[in-house]
Amino acid sequence: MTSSATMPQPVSFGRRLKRFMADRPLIPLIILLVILVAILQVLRPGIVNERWIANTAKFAIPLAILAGCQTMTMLTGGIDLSVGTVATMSAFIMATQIVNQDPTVAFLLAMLPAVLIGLVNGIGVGVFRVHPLIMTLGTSLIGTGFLQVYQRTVIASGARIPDFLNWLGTGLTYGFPNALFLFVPVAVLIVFTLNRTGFGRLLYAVGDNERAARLSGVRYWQVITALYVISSLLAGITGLLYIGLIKAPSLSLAEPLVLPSVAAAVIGGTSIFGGRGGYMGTIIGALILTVLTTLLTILHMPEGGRRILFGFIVLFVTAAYLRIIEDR
Amino acid sequence: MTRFLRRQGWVAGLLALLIFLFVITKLIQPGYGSGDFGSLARAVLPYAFAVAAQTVVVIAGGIDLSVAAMMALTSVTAASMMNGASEEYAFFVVPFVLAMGLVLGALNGLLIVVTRVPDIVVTLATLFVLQGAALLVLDAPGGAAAEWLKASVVGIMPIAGLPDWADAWVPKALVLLVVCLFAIWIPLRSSRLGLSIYAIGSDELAAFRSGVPVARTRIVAYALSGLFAALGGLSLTISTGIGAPIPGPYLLASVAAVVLGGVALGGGKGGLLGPIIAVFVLRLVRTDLTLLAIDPNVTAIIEGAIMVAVVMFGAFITIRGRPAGATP
Amino acid sequence: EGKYTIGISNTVQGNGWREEMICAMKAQALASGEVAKLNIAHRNTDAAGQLEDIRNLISAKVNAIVVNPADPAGIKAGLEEATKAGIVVVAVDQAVTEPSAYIISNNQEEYAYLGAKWLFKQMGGKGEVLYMRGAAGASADSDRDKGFKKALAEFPDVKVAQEVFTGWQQDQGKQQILSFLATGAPINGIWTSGIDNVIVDALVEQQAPMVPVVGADNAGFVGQLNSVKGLVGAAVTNPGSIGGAGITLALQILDGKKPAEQTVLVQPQLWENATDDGKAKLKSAADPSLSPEWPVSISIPDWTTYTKDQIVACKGPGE
Amino acid sequence: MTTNPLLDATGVAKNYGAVAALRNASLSVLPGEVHALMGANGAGKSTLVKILTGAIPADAGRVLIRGEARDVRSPAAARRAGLLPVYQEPALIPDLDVLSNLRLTGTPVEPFRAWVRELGIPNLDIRETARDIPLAILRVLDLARALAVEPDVLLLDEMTAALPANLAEKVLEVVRRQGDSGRSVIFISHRFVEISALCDRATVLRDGATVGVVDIEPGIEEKIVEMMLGARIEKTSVAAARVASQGSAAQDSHPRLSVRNLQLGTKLHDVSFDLANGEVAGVVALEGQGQDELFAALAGSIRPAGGTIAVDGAPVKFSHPSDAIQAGIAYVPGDRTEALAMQRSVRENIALPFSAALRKWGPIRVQRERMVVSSAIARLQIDTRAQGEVQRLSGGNQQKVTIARWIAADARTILCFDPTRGIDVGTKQEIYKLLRELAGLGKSVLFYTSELEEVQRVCDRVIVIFGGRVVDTFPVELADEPALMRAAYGLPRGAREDVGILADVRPTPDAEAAS
Ligand SMILES: Nc1ncnc2c1ncn2[C@@H]1O[C@H](COP(=O)(O)OP(=O)(O)OP(=O)(O)O)[C@@H](O)[C@H]1O
Ligand SMILES: Nc1ncnc2c1ncn2[C@@H]1O[C@H](COP(=O)(O)OP(=O)(O)OP(=O)(O)O)[C@@H](O)[C@H]1O
Ligand SMILES: O[C@@H]1[C@@H](O)[C@H](O)OC[C@H]1O
Ligand SMILES: [Mg+2]
Ligand SMILES: [Mg+2]
Repeated sequence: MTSSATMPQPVSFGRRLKRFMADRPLIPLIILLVILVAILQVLRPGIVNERWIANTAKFAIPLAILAGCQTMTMLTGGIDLSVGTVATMSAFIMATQIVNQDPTVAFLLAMLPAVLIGLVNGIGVGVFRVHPLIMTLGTSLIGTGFLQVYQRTVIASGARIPDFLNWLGTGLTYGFPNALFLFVPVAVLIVFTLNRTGFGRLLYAVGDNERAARLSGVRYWQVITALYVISSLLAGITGLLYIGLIKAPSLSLAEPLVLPSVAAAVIGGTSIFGGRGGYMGTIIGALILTVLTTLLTILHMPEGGRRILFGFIVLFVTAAYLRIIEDR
Repeated sequence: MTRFLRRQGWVAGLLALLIFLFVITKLIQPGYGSGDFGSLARAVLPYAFAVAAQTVVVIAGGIDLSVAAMMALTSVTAASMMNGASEEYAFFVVPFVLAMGLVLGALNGLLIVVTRVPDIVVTLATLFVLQGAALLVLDAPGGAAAEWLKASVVGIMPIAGLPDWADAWVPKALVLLVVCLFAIWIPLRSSRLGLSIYAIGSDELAAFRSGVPVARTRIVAYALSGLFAALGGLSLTISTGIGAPIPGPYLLASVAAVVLGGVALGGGKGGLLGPIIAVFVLRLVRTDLTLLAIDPNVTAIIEGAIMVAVVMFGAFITIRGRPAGATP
Repeated sequence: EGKYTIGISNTVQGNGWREEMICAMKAQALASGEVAKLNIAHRNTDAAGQLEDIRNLISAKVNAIVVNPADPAGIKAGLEEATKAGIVVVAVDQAVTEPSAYIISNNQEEYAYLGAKWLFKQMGGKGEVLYMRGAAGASADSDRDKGFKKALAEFPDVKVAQEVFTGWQQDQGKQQILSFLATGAPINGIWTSGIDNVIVDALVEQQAPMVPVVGADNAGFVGQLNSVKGLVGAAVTNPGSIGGAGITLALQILDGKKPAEQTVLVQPQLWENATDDGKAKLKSAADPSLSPEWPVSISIPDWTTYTKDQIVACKGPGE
Repeated sequence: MTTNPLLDATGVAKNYGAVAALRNASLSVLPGEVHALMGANGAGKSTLVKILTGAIPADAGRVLIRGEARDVRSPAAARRAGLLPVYQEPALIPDLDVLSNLRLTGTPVEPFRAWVRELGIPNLDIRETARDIPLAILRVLDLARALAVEPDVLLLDEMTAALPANLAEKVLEVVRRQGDSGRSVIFISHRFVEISALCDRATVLRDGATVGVVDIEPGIEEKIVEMMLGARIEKTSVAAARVASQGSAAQDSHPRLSVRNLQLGTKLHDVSFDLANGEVAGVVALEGQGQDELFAALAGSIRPAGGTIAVDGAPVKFSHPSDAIQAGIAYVPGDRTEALAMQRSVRENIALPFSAALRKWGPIRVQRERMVVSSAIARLQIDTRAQGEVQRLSGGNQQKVTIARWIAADARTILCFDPTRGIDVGTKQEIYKLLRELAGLGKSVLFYTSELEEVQRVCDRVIVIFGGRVVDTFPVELADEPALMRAAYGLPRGAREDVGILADVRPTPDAEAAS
């Protein structure tokens, strides 16, 4: 054993930098994003133009909304792996029901499974205390099964993408993607909810310290149930946006976005342990991932290499955050 | 006897369920015989190894999201090494691939211990890395397997002294499974190392105070998981004769069977037998639905529903069984 | 009433071509009057999953199995077991390595060669081509790769800008083309393995330069070739109704009429919109009443006997 | 002394953030000695045991084993050095059976069985899972497991606290014999009976420092109590504490809180008392006498098995803390980490109860919240330089936040569970003053404290709990520390003259051993 005296020591530059970063977690993220864009521009001069930016935004938006679901659930120490299935279901149901139904009815039918899955997730996690990972994997398995069965029944009736979703998914207004008309309000709403509403407070509180929240009179199951329903609704809406972008309804439409949505939230500084993080970071996380994908395509990086890099980035960023946050 | 029932009640119940399912199967398809049982055993093989891989880490209080990716990587590695190679070369390939699983698994554990990033994030990251590596090894399904390896899961195991009619019910695949799993598991379970794995999952602090090297044990648990996953990957290559770089449904299936098999996700409880029986149950459900000519997609719903219902039921019992006055 | 039970195994779900294939199988089984029951395993899975499905079909004691293989070699063991159990095995659409199995398929190598050669000519024999393949590892895909490479060898100045696997999924193909267009890399032509209408959609939506596109005879794409301004392209026939032909072949074998060859190949045709002759063929082939992802060739002469209503209704015996 | 100490620790220090668990502890144990380690709750006894056995690292200090400097970094290393602890908390792995627990630690089975029999459990089933074994038996098994490897130094942390009389008796016998056979035992207990029956010497800790080593001999108990309490024993003044409480004497017809025959498993038996409006009632008890459960039940955290609680004369039933909050009862736990969302701001933590109800989930009225929160902060003089995250606040300021929350929420009844644990003298004074002020405003406070001197400073009345029962109720005038101490140990009031503290409430099991 060594004896040590605690002496006030001059704070090193490294430590000051670290503390600075810890206090403003968005700054390192923005720097990373700018670096990636700069590399892109160097590799292919002229690529970073108005059209590229609009395109990047278009692809980042669905990812960012799903990552919003992850951000909110992760704040409570959970995770929602059913968002991909929910988004796919809403998209698929919308595209097939619109053929014979009134748009409002089709929309309501499309959001129905979202509400149901969210409710089941919320009750499972909030009341029965099932691990969120298991719960949401389970419901997504069930949802996929239903979708596949449903698909068999609508084979003959065909599918159509409503014009409005078309407009929303791919249209541009003054060079800006129309998807922003959906995204900006959603983002503002999420940020406002997290920072300025009682519900947002409770998400953080429950994730930071469930006991403390309980002692303050918070009923855990209420918060969690509402959370998973909201997460599912957001996922459903993302599905509608995404089908407007991709225009090819299928049974696995949004599935490829699920793990990246978790990664975007993690990279954006939301802790998987709960209680820490925010949506602004997540949005930048989603942009970073989208730009990174483009970069890897341009580099002719084979799919295998991309995934390897992707994995390492997620691990590295999480570990780095842990270090920054731990010893301040 | 009562203690046996209390402790093994879940497993006994599962076994009863399995027997019940066999009876149902025989009723649906009176011609269901030993050959069909052999098919079942072959179908079970990769799932069983995946579940074993998951079980070990869950008992140790963790989770491994990378099992399916690990299986894909080991499968393509084995298949591409054996492609065009001699039959004898496979004698080298098998231990090589198993060692690879062991080392990569240990690396998972090491990353968890060293970075202190939660296991779920670390294994999510390695999921991407291993998937990427698999795609680098083979960008499309392909490769080959040695004939003697393929033969090792086909047909029955002649056992001296056993009458032919009984021997017909001993498929090689089952023997392989029992030998590989239980030859590792049974001695391990009662060894100091095995007990340590249970101990860190049951109560990490008490384990540490009992002198268990917690970090080392965690690494070993993940290494074992890697080894089982490699066996799973090999079994895929052996049964299909090729390697496929895109992971199959084994992650979800492994978590489902672990839960269904009575292994508590919190760690410390359960064994390997329950999850293995659970795998048989889930595979046999699929068989039965095929025999009934029911849409196989319904199986996905049923598997998901079984998983969610079982977890909720387990949670329900725990909540009910909590002694009065205990704080939740 | 029919006397046979036929098992079906397919591993790509949600793709219009495969849906038509399944409907053709059902319609043909019904029209033949010889089938009592179909036992269909139709889901997204890989060779290992298909093996399990095939073995379950064996346990179900079907008389024949019609399979669209996920991988030619990966399901060999299962097909061999089926033959040993006295079950007739017919592979449709793609080849398998199991020698006891019968195969009825489009000539996939020729399919790709025809289209690619036409495309490269359209590109003036030079430039960058975007090569959008099917499902990695499927034999239709590797056979088509042979045809594509054969054509490529004939045009040394044509380069592959990027090679991607769509997995024969519309949404994947769409995501891939969109993210490719987003990089701003220039291309001169696109060859796609039957995921075609979404590619044209993407070019239109992104206001990207229209380059020649070669796809299959899917209803949507055929319609686009007739209507999209500035689109030059060709549809190479690849009937999903080959599924119905598979049923017919299986029934013939069950009835004791074995074909002379183990493998029956259907020869593809090319319909392009660069010449008047081609345009006329496209016009007459177009069928806007079909789902855009369904191939317009909904029947194969000599092999299928159902009506259009029957295949569109998609009902099998007993349904 | 001619013999060299078997174990010799000096200058041991350990900080948990701002809390100094140990400042300067020393301990020297001779071969063949049963050595008591004594000190009030929180003095640092358990921390010292954990450091000596490698369960936690020390910040400073030197440990010699048989005269050699040893760096014991893990429990496994301690084992190798011949040191074996039985910690205050059971250390058997709950999901393993006894036999597996033995294998895990490499404990020989036969000696273990022999010790178990010796310790008064004739028919143990070693295939039983630890989780299913009652706590008392588990403690004994823990001890038997330690004994079975014949350690040089056995460290027993409150080994007998959870044992019924018959088992405790056996344990004492066995421990005594350890000493006789030349091994050493470090024995922690709050029971003087046991200490005097068993131990040769005692080291006394106070506030993390060793304040003395004494030989155990008749009459030494008073001296040990004195050492444990330190200078504080002189300081208490009944009159001083009452000054602030003048205004609170008026009693209404209904008490604020009325508890009758509260029952909770083995933890609470027939607990009854009243809490008046404007009253600060103290609760005094040794660790683990049921006070935790009492507070939890009143706070709605756990449901009592029997009895009634009435607020302002109306009976209430709580199924969740929010019910208690609804009834105006707020709970301030002793452990700040239990009450605070550490990564959130001071403001959010104080305002947390505002958002709890479903109808309060909407937009927050920021201006109003800021006002309410600021006034609570000002009231408690919280140092807000680091208010962005509560975890950056000093311990004292964190504790103030937990109280400020309920001032802001205007709770009428506050349950304070040891609120001054681990905070400095100045802040403590502020908290005392605050509690008195609250009482002055007509609020009622139930105040559990582990520091007896606080009683005189804060309370109007003291309720003493022992073994889950209210054993005495003191007016504050009579509640000097020695009196409270005795009452807390379950001794009848005024028994001081008889046999000193040794007058146990239970029949003494070790009369012969002591003689
Ligand atoms: N992990 C910890 N984090 C913060 N503070 C701690 C921790 N462990 C102990 N302490 C504090 O250190 C001090 C000494 O605690 P310790 O458990 O050693 O006391 P003790 O003498 O054993 O008391 P008791 O008689 O109640 O068992 C207490 O103030 C306690 O609150
Ligand atoms: N990481 C930090 N960043 C900013 N301010 C801090 C930080 N840590 C402490 N402070 C401020 O410095 C003050 C002194 O902190 P310190 O922990 O030394 O208090 P203390 O003297 O131990 O008080 P107490 O007795 O209440 O625990 C705190 O009140 C806090 O506001
Ligand atoms: O053209 C493709 C067909 O041949 C394949 O097998 O399935 C999907 C189709 O798009
Ligand atoms: Mg301090
Ligand atoms: Mg202690």
